[in-house]
Amino acid sequence: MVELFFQQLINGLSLGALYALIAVGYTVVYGIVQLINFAHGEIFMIGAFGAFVTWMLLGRPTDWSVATSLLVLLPLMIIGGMVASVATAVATERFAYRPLRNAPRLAPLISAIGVSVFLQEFVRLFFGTIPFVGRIPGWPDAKSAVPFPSIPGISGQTIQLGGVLIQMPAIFTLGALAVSTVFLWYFVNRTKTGRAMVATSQDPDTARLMGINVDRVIVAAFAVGAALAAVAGVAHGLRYGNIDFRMGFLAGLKAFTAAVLGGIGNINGAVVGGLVLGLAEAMATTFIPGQFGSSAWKDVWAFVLLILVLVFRPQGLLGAKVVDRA
Amino acid sequence: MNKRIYSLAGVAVLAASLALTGCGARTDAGTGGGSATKVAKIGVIAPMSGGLSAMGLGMKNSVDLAIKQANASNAIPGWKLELAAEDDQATPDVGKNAATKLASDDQVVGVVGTLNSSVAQVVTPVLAAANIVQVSPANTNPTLTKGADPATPKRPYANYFRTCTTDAVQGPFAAQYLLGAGIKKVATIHDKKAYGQGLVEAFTTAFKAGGGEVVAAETINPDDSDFSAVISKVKAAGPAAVYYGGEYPQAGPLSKQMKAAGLKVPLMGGDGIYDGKFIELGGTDGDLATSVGAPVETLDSAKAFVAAYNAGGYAEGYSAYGAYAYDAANAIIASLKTSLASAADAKSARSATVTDMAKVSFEGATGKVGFDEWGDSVSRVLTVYKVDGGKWVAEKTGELK
Amino acid sequence: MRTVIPDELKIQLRYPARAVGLVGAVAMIISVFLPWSYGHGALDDVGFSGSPSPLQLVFLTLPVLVVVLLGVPLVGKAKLGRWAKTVAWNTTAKTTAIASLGAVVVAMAAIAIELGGLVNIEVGGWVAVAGAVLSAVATIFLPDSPEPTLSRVKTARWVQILAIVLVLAVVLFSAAYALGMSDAGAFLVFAAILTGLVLALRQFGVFGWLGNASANNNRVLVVSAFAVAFAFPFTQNGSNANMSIASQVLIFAATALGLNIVVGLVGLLDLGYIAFLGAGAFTAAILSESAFSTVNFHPPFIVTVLISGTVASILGLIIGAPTLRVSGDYLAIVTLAFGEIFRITMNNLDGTDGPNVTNGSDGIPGIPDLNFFGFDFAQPHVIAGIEIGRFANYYWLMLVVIALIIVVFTNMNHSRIGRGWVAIREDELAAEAMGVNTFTLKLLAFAGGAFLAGVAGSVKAHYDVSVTPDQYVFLESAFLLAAVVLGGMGTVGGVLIGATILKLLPEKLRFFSDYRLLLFGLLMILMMRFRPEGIVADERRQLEFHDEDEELADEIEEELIAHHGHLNPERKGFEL
Amino acid sequence: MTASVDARVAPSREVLLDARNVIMQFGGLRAVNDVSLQVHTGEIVGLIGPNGAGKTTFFNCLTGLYQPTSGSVEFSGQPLPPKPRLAVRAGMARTFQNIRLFHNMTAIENVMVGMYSRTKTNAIDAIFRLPRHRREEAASTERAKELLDFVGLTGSGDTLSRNLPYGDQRRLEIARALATDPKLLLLDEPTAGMNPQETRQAEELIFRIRDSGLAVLVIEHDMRFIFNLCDRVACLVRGAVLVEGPPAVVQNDPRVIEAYIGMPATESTTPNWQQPGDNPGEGVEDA
Repeated sequence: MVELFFQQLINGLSLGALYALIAVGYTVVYGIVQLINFAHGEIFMIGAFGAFVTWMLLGRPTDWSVATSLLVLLPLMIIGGMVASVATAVATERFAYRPLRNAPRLAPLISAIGVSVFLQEFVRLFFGTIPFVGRIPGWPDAKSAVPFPSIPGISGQTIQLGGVLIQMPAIFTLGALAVSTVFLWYFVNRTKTGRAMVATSQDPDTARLMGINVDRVIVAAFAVGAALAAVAGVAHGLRYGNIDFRMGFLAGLKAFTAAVLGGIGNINGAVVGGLVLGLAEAMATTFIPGQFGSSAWKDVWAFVLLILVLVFRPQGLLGAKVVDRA
Repeated sequence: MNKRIYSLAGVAVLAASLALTGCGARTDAGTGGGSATKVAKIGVIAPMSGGLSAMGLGMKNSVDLAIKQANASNAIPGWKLELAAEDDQATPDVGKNAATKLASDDQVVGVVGTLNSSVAQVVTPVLAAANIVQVSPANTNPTLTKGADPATPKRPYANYFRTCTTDAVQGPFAAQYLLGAGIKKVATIHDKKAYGQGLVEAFTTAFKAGGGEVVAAETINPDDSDFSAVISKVKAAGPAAVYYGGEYPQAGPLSKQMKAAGLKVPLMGGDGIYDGKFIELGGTDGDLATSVGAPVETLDSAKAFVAAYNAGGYAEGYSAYGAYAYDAANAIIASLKTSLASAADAKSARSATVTDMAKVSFEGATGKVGFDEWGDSVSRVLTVYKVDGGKWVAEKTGELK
Repeated sequence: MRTVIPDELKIQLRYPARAVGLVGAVAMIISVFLPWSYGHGALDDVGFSGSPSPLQLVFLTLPVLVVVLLGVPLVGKAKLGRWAKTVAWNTTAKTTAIASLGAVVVAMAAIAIELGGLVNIEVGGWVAVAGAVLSAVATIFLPDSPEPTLSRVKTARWVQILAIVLVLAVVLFSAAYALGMSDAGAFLVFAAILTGLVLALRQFGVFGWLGNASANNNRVLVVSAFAVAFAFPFTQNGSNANMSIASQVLIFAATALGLNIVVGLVGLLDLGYIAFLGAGAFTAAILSESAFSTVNFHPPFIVTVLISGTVASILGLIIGAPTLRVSGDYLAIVTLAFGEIFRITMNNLDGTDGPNVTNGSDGIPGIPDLNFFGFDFAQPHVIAGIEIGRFANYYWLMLVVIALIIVVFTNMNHSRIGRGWVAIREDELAAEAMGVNTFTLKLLAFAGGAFLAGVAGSVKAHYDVSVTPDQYVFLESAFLLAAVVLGGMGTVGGVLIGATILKLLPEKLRFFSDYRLLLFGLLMILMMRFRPEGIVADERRQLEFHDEDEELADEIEEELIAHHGHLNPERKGFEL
Repeated sequence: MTASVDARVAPSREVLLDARNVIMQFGGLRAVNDVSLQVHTGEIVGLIGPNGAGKTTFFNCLTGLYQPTSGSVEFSGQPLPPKPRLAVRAGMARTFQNIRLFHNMTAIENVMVGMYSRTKTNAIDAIFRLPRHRREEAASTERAKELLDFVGLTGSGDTLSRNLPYGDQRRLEIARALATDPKLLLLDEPTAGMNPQETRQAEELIFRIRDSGLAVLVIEHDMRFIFNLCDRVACLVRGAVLVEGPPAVVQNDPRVIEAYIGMPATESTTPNWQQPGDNPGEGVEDA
């Protein structure tokens, strides 16, 4: 039982790290424009596909040494994923959200649903296709799951700690979260853009008066969120071995739950919320007795947690300020 | 003056249009107007768009092949068969519209489909009301033929038949194989869908009856990608194999994650995982699957089907259910041979086609084709396949007793 | 429609432009009597000369309209009298000409695609193209007409009523005609022609006038609209194929109308609304006499309907009570999560992962048809020599349900409660400070909307024969929302139109079904960007979405006064 | 400093609003510091003070929008209910500093929303158009027209409120507040942005409201307006009552003059008399 507990602890933390990486995107964007970027899950999905495309363009290396894989291949794939997801996120902001900035709050939310469906379908229909020309020979289509490349040194590698088995992709995810958090801290507190983001989130009008280019700050927020989502996309691919066009929907929903759990608008909150949510899911399937402990219920427990938090602690675990959206 | 110009112009136009009357008048250009051969249509209801379109299109093409072959050999003298394919998008609502459309077409005498049991549940009543025979190549839900209560079976729709075997055959065959291989402790996992759940239930009953022990019974969510929680629980129970009820999109990753989490035992499943994509998505050497019929290489009729299909120039592969669809279409054609022979028009032959189905019996692409009193396939020959060197290899063929 | 051509040039060229435009229109008229295609497989067979296909005859209305619009002013302003200024002759001619060009282009594209290449277009097709281009280009050079004042023309009551009935009759026949089409290209061409006609008539000022006429004869409009909808099955000649689609449209529309209360009136975004339809459907299925039902209580359908609605509204309360207190943004996501909880729970209550209530993913099949006091919905009935099949029976039942929902919607909207809802949408804090019980009202909207969806679901269960959890996925909620958004939030007519478009188009354009969702996503983005108030705009909503537009505000106010007279509560809503 | 109960008020008038030692604390910020104030029936009371003195916050404490950190508010001898709409039911109505009409509703609809808490039509009545609905709807329409006439908006009933001139919007807000059938009307800067003529009309309107038997509590910046209008004036500075008394007394109090002339510079540096939640993204800097 103790072993099982620690095993689920590791499972939960690494799953939570994945949620946390995505949740940061929700929280940063919400903090600045008070928009629930419903399509953020899809940005995560596109990050994964971007990394996959990078691997394809590198000539589908499968036999690189561990060192080259970790030091060259993996960073390149992450960068490729970031390029794809940041480009998509920025384009989305430009064409779907920015024109609606002064519209009623319903408008960008509905638009976001449209973006979400559109991106999913776009990947499903056109991945590996050149429009009006046809399929690229040898590329898989994305209508069903696409196998994600194995990275020597990570995929399939495990570490045995007593009775607990830790998979390398889990360590990669947790490590990526740690690095990203440090990077974020530095970005927000030590760079001009980061500080402009904080200023804008607190008072956009004053920030504008102080000469901050609010449009640019908003773009930066979308870009930062997308970059982390791309990291999450790679982590997802390594962890589960395949990616598909629908992977963003549930992950996005969970990540949003994580963001709310930690206190939306609060970056640390997103990280903590993600980890807590991952743990809660893993523990629920192990320690809730009887039929309701089946893993078929784990999503339900996650969402019930969301509702409970909203009722009893709407400001989240770390207590971000909740905006009165009356 | 003006009026004159107008009338002149009018005459000119009239003359011009008469001169161009090379196309004949609307009235006498009928629909081919063939008096010698009458037309009967065989419908197909399957997903031809969306995620499952590969299977649906394979079904459609295979039926098309059967119809072409029948027309070429003049299987039913005086009649020409045509294909009427409708997309169901794998959703009941759309499937129901498709069925309604086919049922209102008087020339439709039979329908091959559907792929999904859930779609069949709304399609069959519509077709039953119109007395149109329906042969499914893929529905495995036992209730479609034996009704709600397995203890007291009652056939709900007399027009419903299927060429695939139900879960009740595949599960026990897998159980016998595992017991025979000396595996006494298994864990079961299914995806909660009709197919997977039925398979696991049938397997569990047979496995326990054979003296085996099911050490863990778990379920997963069909749209999940993270199976770590389930795997941890299963691993703790220490099974010698995992029996999975479901399809390859989940089975492949599940197998991969199992091995990564240190649960290095074979994963076995039904025909839902017998697909190359399973291996691509993570199925590893040693994993097992059962599939209906003998391996294609050993069966002449199967080889003939594959050769004809490949020669047919279809853009899509025949996929998992192509051969069953081909057999289903041929079963309908076999029944039509007697029912259409005496019929004045297609519609009046519908009920006879349903009753004549019971007498159909031939060697099809998947083995012996015939139906029992419930409309289920009589074929009970199955093959166990094993992943070996990244490919499915036939392991054992046998008949379920 | 403003063009960049300078006004002086337009005035100079007005005579030649008119003449060329007329020539082009006449060419289009002639083209109809010439074959458009070489083969016979295109559209509804446009390969004949001298005998136009039905579609070509419908097309004929556009060029004829152009001829009339360009020709009538020629008889002189004096003879026209006040009509010279009442309608926008030139601008309408331009719109119509451009619309004909659009229709011709769609038709030619369809012919080319269906027969394989532009070579299949015969002389008539080219004549039509040439004529359409000619008249479209020429009419652009016509001077703009002033805004039509037709909407202010006073007419006798019987003329108004006659016009309403006529319009509805046209709607009925177009619907029947469009549904009867088997060729996707023909359907598209028909849709293009219809859109063109509608645009032209709007430009002409007919819609303004009709709007007033229908506002003055609200009851006539409503009664005749229902009469037309009721008559629809008689146009189908016993065919089930279209009735099946039509009843699905109605079920979808009924649910969307329920959602419209929540989204359109109160402004709460509910992304899990399909769960309430599902709750109703599952309740009705479990209480039905299906062999797969898991309980032993099978009340008559009337009772089932009420139970289904109640179960759905209780779910609405359960989800609403905790979440309606928090801000609106969260509500969207929480309802989405709730929709997922519902689906997963229905999947799990299968006896393995929970008590057996729903049979899990198998759902509950074999639900018997309804039977009202011996009226068996499964059996076709012959009325007035026309066979009325199973689907028509359900269609009529759904019509009654929709009528009920519309009554609820409209009467609630025009009451103290409706005003409270709109006030909440406008400024929740101010509403609360004015004594409006915002929480209770929001909850009422939530539970009420859920109740209506539950009722629709209970009929859907019997209509569908089988209820499974995978029918109630998020995408369906998104579709419902899209119907509301597309049609026009807060309106009845708009939502009906939106629901019809969203259900009908995919059925008629099946060859396009793989791109359905892609287009759907794109449509949502573009709608929000360019016409967030929807096809039929609710006056208030339009203002909210165009907050800075003062001109529009004045216009709408005028309309409000014109439509509703002034605030006479008796005239709004329906009597029961 | 605690303000004393004004002894000059005739004892025959009963106390309508009785706020005692109200404190409103936001984090480390005390926006309202131990304020006591009474309003009697038929009285017009003015509340003045420099920007950020806590006037509106105090208002919000009175109308149930905020829960005071400590202190008590009684209305008609009953403790004030903690929710705005319950305060309205009890007989307290307000307007807003920055007009908060329902902009896309017509003037008469705005007024009818104000009647919400005084009407009883429920969903069933409305759906089935039962007699109660018809009766109330007719009565409400009638009453709303009267109120529009009363505030001088005769004939503007069908105008969208966003299309009304600024001064009319203020008046409509008052009509909407009157529609709640209050005993006490709280006006938050009713003449802000008005020209002198409109201000005079507003003054006259407030007198008429008082004459119809209501008590009025006004926040205002316009000194002349307030000293003309009010029976009693309280001056709030930095969250506390500085002076309270008849206009003539307050007007000449050197402390008030000092507060207005000497303070603005220091006051403007503490503009945070708002709900802390107004800063949506505050959490971001936490990282």
